[in-house]
Amino acid sequence: MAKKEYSFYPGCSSQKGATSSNYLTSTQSMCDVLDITLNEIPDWNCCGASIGYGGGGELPRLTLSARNIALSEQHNAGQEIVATCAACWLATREAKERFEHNKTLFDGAQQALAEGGLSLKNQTAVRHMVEVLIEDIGYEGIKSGVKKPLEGLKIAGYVGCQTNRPFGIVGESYENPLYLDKMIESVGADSVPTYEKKVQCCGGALAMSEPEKSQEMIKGIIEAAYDHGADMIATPCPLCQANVEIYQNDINAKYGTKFDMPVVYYSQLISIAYGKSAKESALDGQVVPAKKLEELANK
Amino acid sequence: MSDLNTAMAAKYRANFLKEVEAVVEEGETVKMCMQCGVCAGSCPLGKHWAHPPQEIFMMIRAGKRDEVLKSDSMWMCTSCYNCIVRCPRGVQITHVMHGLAYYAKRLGVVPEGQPTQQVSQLFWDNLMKGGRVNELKLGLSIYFKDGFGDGIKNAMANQKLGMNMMKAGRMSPMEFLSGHTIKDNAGFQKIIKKAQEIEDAKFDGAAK
Amino acid sequence: MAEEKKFVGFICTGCGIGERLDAGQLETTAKRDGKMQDVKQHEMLCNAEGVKMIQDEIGGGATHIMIAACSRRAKVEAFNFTEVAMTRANLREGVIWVRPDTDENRETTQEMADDYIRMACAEARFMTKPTPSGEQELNKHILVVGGGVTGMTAALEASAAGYPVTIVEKSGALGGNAANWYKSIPSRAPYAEPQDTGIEGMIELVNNNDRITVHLNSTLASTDGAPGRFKATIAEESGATTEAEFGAIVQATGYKPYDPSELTQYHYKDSPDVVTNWEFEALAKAGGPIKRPSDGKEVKAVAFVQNVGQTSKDSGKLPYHSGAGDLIAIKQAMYCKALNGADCDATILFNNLRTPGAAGEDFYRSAQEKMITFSKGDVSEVVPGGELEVKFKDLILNEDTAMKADLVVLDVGMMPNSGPDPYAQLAFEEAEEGSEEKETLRQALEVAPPSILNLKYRQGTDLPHLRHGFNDSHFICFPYETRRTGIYAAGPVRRPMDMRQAQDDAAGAAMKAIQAAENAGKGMAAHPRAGDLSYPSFRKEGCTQCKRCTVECPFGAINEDEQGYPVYNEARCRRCGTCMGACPVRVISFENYSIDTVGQQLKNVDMPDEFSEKPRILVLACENDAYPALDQAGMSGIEINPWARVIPVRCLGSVSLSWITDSLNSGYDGIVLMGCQKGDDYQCHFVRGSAMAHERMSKVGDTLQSLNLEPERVEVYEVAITDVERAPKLINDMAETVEKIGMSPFKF
Amino acid sequence: MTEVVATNQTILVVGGGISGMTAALEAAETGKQVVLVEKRPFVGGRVTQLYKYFPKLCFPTCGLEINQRRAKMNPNLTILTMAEVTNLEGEAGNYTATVKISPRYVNENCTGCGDCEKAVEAEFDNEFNYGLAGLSKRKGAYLPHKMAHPMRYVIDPAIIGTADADKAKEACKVGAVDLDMQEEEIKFNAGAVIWATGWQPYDANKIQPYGYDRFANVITNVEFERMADPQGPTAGKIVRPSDGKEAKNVAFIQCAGSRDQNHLLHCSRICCMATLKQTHFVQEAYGDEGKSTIYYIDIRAIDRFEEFYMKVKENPNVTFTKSKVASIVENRENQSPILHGVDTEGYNRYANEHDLVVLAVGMEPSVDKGSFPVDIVVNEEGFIEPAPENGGVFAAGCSSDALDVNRAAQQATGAALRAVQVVNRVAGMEG
Repeated sequence: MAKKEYSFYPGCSSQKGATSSNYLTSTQSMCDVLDITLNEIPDWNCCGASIGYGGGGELPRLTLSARNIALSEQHNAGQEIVATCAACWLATREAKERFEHNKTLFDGAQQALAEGGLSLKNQTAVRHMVEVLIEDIGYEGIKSGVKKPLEGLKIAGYVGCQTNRPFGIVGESYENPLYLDKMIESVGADSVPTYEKKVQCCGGALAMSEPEKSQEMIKGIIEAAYDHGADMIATPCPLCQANVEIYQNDINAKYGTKFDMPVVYYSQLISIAYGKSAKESALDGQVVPAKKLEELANK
Repeated sequence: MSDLNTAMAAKYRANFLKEVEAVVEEGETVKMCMQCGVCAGSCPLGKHWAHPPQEIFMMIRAGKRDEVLKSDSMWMCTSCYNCIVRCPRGVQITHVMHGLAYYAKRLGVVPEGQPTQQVSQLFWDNLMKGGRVNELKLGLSIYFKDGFGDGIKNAMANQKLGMNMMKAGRMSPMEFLSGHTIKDNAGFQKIIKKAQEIEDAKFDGAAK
Repeated sequence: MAEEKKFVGFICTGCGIGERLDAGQLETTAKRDGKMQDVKQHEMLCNAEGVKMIQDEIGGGATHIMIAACSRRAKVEAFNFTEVAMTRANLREGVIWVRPDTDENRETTQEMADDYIRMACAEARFMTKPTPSGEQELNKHILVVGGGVTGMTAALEASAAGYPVTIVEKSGALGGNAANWYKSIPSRAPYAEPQDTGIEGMIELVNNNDRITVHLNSTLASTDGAPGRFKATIAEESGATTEAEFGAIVQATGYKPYDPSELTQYHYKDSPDVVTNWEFEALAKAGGPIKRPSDGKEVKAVAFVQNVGQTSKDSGKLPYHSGAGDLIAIKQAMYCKALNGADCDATILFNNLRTPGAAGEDFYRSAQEKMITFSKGDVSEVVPGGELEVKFKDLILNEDTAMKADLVVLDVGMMPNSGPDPYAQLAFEEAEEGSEEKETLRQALEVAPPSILNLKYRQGTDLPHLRHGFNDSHFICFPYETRRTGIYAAGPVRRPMDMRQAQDDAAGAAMKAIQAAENAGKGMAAHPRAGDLSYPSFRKEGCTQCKRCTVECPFGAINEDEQGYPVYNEARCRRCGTCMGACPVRVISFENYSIDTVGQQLKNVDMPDEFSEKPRILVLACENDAYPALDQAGMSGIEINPWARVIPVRCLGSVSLSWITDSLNSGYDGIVLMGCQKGDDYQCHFVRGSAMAHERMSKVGDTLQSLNLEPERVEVYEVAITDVERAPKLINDMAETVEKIGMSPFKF
Repeated sequence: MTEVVATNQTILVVGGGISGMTAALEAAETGKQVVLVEKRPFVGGRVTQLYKYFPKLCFPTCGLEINQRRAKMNPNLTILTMAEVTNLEGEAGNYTATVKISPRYVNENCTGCGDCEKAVEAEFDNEFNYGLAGLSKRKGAYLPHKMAHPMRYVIDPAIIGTADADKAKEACKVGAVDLDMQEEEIKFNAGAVIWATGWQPYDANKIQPYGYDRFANVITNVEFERMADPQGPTAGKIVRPSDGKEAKNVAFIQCAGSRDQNHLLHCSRICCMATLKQTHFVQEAYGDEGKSTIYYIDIRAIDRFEEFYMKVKENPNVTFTKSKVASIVENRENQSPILHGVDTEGYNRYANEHDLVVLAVGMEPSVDKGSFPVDIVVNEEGFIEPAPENGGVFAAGCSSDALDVNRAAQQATGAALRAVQVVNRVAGMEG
């Protein structure tokens, strides 16, 4: 497989010791096998995520992304920006497109960047890691590296919102995307293509400000996975992963449920299937341990 | 900020739609709404909105400025983008909701203690310190947003969660001390300051 | 002395006919009973060889041919011999496909087939090949009544096809309503802005067109004749008259706006600042900015109140909608923005916003782009004053509210400029002298509009109304299926419509007018029996001047002379045969469809005696719906009782009572009549044929009583073309009835 | 080889649906030579697949019978079925059309007797029934429907080369089955062209929130029309495709694909009326137990149709909800669709379970912008504009706009005149 290089935007939550540090670890482990080099954008900053709007307003928020794109264009010239986090991807791509269509905003951002000695060309594609896997590697490509097929595992693919909307993956529908199911099948596991909560919102950033409302939705997401007999949930989004995984105790306490549903990243599935260890695949980063996956990794 | 509110209200008088078009993010798409209601039906938190997006758009047309801006409805937006992709008229609903929320904040008319508004502001302030979010500090600041007493209560209630996260290596006490920041924080601050100035000028200009 | 007749029969043995039936016997029957001079068999009559065989016989002098093969609806192209009189015996769909292929049924199936041979032969013997009457020559001149957009378009379109046109316009100028408009709804992409009406250009084109003659200030004092020879007297206001002949007529007399004065909640009469949408055009056309009538103040806020006096069952309101009202409001709201500045508020208070199609939806979006406000609201009152207040219920916000406006525009509907309904005139004439009904009708006629066409027709002066005064066709598939042949309504007199639709409609009506003129010149019938050369004639010596035929003709084809004898106008006739069915003394007939062509068929059916246990059931089936349904039943292998004998008729309206009494007298055990749906949503292309058959058959009771026969022996049904299972069942039900009540005692 | 006699005074009509038939017949009955080219094996188009028309609730086959009789009797009209115009060259008054005719494998000897159908074994989904095709099969030798014109069987190309094809040939006593028939290409002249290629139902799979591709009990309005037809796949029974149980509580979703920038930008005009009509089917089937709920944005009944709308509104078994349904989920217990949305009149959220959902899918013009044989002005929505630049090509019916049958026939009659104008000019020049 030809070597591929991308300008990598890991985002705040993927940093060491942050809530999705396991995403970063497993991504690196996965890319290692796929011969993908991720060149981190030097000195990248936060994208503002989906909650920053209330503090920053339009231009300051978009300027955050403008700075990242400018830095990428300066240091990783010619490389497409790839993000693993849905919000990072969304914010950056949205900023790029807004600048394309709105000259006032573009000029404003440019003016602001100049203060920090930066300049925006805005000519860099902004992609999600999932797009890289599907479009640049392909399902067959993913499959070809599998050493330990995840046989016997039934995994509900939970796509969530922002990996899926408003941009989504080319050729997939907003309501019933199938790419995650196909990826799950590519690594030898069983998918749940009829999983009806696959694009249900988990509450996103409102998990912090409106926990009751958010947890009610999370409950539905987990319940449906149980209904379909899933062993675990897999997702491409750090916020989805965290929200669906870490509040299970709270939900159990409130609703009397007995949830113990592991929630993992697709990158962890691929990493394990590629023969990487549980640690390399950051399974130690699970709050709800993914025991079946660990067993498989240790085989 | 209430000066701005008075000024804007005076300038646009009854025509709230024009005001929205002028100052709210993606506000120019509001006029295209045809009241089909698909946004309201698509919202995962829809039942918690006193006025769902479709109704807000009608209220904007009907000039119900105060009712809209002082409502906590748009703060219910989870940014799931369901409404945007389903809207048959290209109304940028998610962004308009963010825009209205931000505008209400700017005007200083957000209902007191609106939790999402608070979190939103804390998040922004947090990231503004060092260019990246410090999750631990953010989390703590959210626990303590309603005062010290509530903060302790929240922290205790979430102790187990925090412990779990630390055990999993996904929350680090180190963050409290050092934490992730960007190197060129000075340059970053200058950039955002400038962007903020331009943003402010937009509102000032619109109010004139 | 007519030319010598030669009768030749052809029997096809293909498609299983040969296997299921004894073709030799059929041949014998055709010769012996059917009196065919020659009969030929062929194993596939519809193929090139079979057709050639028939052609050779025709070449050899055959004048009347009987083809016994498949249904008359099948292989029409192959068996298309216009130079002879032709009948078809339906042995395939009508016999072998509806009977089980078993030994015990062989005899009755053969009997059925033999009967159909006898029937077709009898029909042929009493038929002559239709020839054009030569009543009228080709007259390509088209008369267009009305010089508005529709009339001018019809004239221009017809003239572009090479046809001379005369426009008769009542007012002193061409242009109609639209001449008073500022602009019109866009008719071309991107459907974003009001466009020039183009009226002036059209007027110029009309005036400069050598083929178009215009009579202004003129009306039709009288219109006589028929397609191909309409004679019109054009009367000018001055008193001068012109006589001219025309091939066909387009009536494009347009509409008038509804008057909202009686709807007091809008205070239309109380405030000069409450105007109708049509009046608003004049305010805009006066040149911007738009000023309000009361004080000349430039308007800054305009409310458009939609659907005023429309879609309501309340008396005094219109039960329909004008369709274009919301597009007009959008157009006019755009005037406000364009003439009075973007700051001029324009609010459209609608209920269901009717902006259909690509053009409509584009125009709606364009209005939104221009910040025109749309509120789904139900207006309860317009309060007049220096600043008007429009009170309404906001249906989205679910609250009673109000808005201020400088000017309120009421969307009022279109009412057709049609003439009086001819059937109201006829009903008045028919009503009993001194009756309450007569008085009501008299009062209605008094307030009826003046005649437009002044047709010298026995059946009234104008085009019949469909609903609410509109001169529309009743048929969805056939929008120009007029009830006055050669006269086509176009534009808003036909149905409420906007300008683009009216122009399309004008072209369609012009097409039909041209076609009517061309075919009248050839003596051919118009739709739905297009191309039919037969026409009705009557024996004067037998006529009792009862006027049934002239009254009942659905197409106004028959006038009366001074003595009350019918005067046929063939080119107006649609060849339905309703007059034939109406005639109590059986003097009316067509060359190829007459009392005899059917009467002899039913007489030539072999009638087994009372004790044979072989009843006979006569089925008279409408050829457009019931007969195809029976054909399809055959294709589906649905069984039909072996005692049934089916005769297709042009329309149940053409069924003569004599056929029924003759049948009963000659021993038929049951009679089933199948016609189209009647009533408001009638499906009969000859308007009341089915309804009349029901009425006439209600009188059969007397005959039955006098014969001492049970009333259930005669049934009349409405049958649709989709009744593939029901139609056979109705026949089979009659067979059961007969079994129950026993055989007719009138067998000889 | 198919022979077509045509000159510059001939009118070519492309598409044999109600609009093309109307235009062709009106021109032919005015004495013009007309060649009609139809892609399917029969004429009549989509109206042959409709059960009833609004607002009269009469049967489309009734008018079809008349039009077919007109066609059979008129010597001026030549009909080519299974034929497509692949190229058109020239200008008004002088076009050369290239037409590709696909093999039917049945020649004009066919008597419609059906022996071939009986002999053949292979079965296929019956495309005549749209997405309900699987509920009713047709044979490899088939008559598309009982009133098909021409009344000639068709042999499915899929059985060519199989034993079934030979069986069909053997069964035919009149030598109508010709397995060696080849695709042919013919060229002929025409003075004017009427483009009447009609419309297709918008692909409901693309309206993802409604799950047409995922839920058995979500069907389209054209499918519902087939379902109501006694000749259709369920013999006229209104049932749920998932389990064949009675569908008494039916939801109709308006603007399914129409008035939507993600799908069709335009209003398809007919769908409101079609739904109002279809509520009658529910009522006819189940009386007062039959409930219809119409989810709409605006009801566009328009002009005289308003009366029809008013009448339906008075029916207590029909509910109108002003709402674009947000999404459908399936009740996993019973496969019933559950509709989620908000009634915008006063804002009431609902989650309504129905037995069956009918998507009132819109009309997509079947005008292929990309491969149109001559220069033509097509608007954003894909309809042919009434533009002088189109020369001697005139759109009829739904090629020109989303139209109901009545307006399509009306518009097609006008289009016929415009074509007549061109050929009359040619005639004037030549004679």
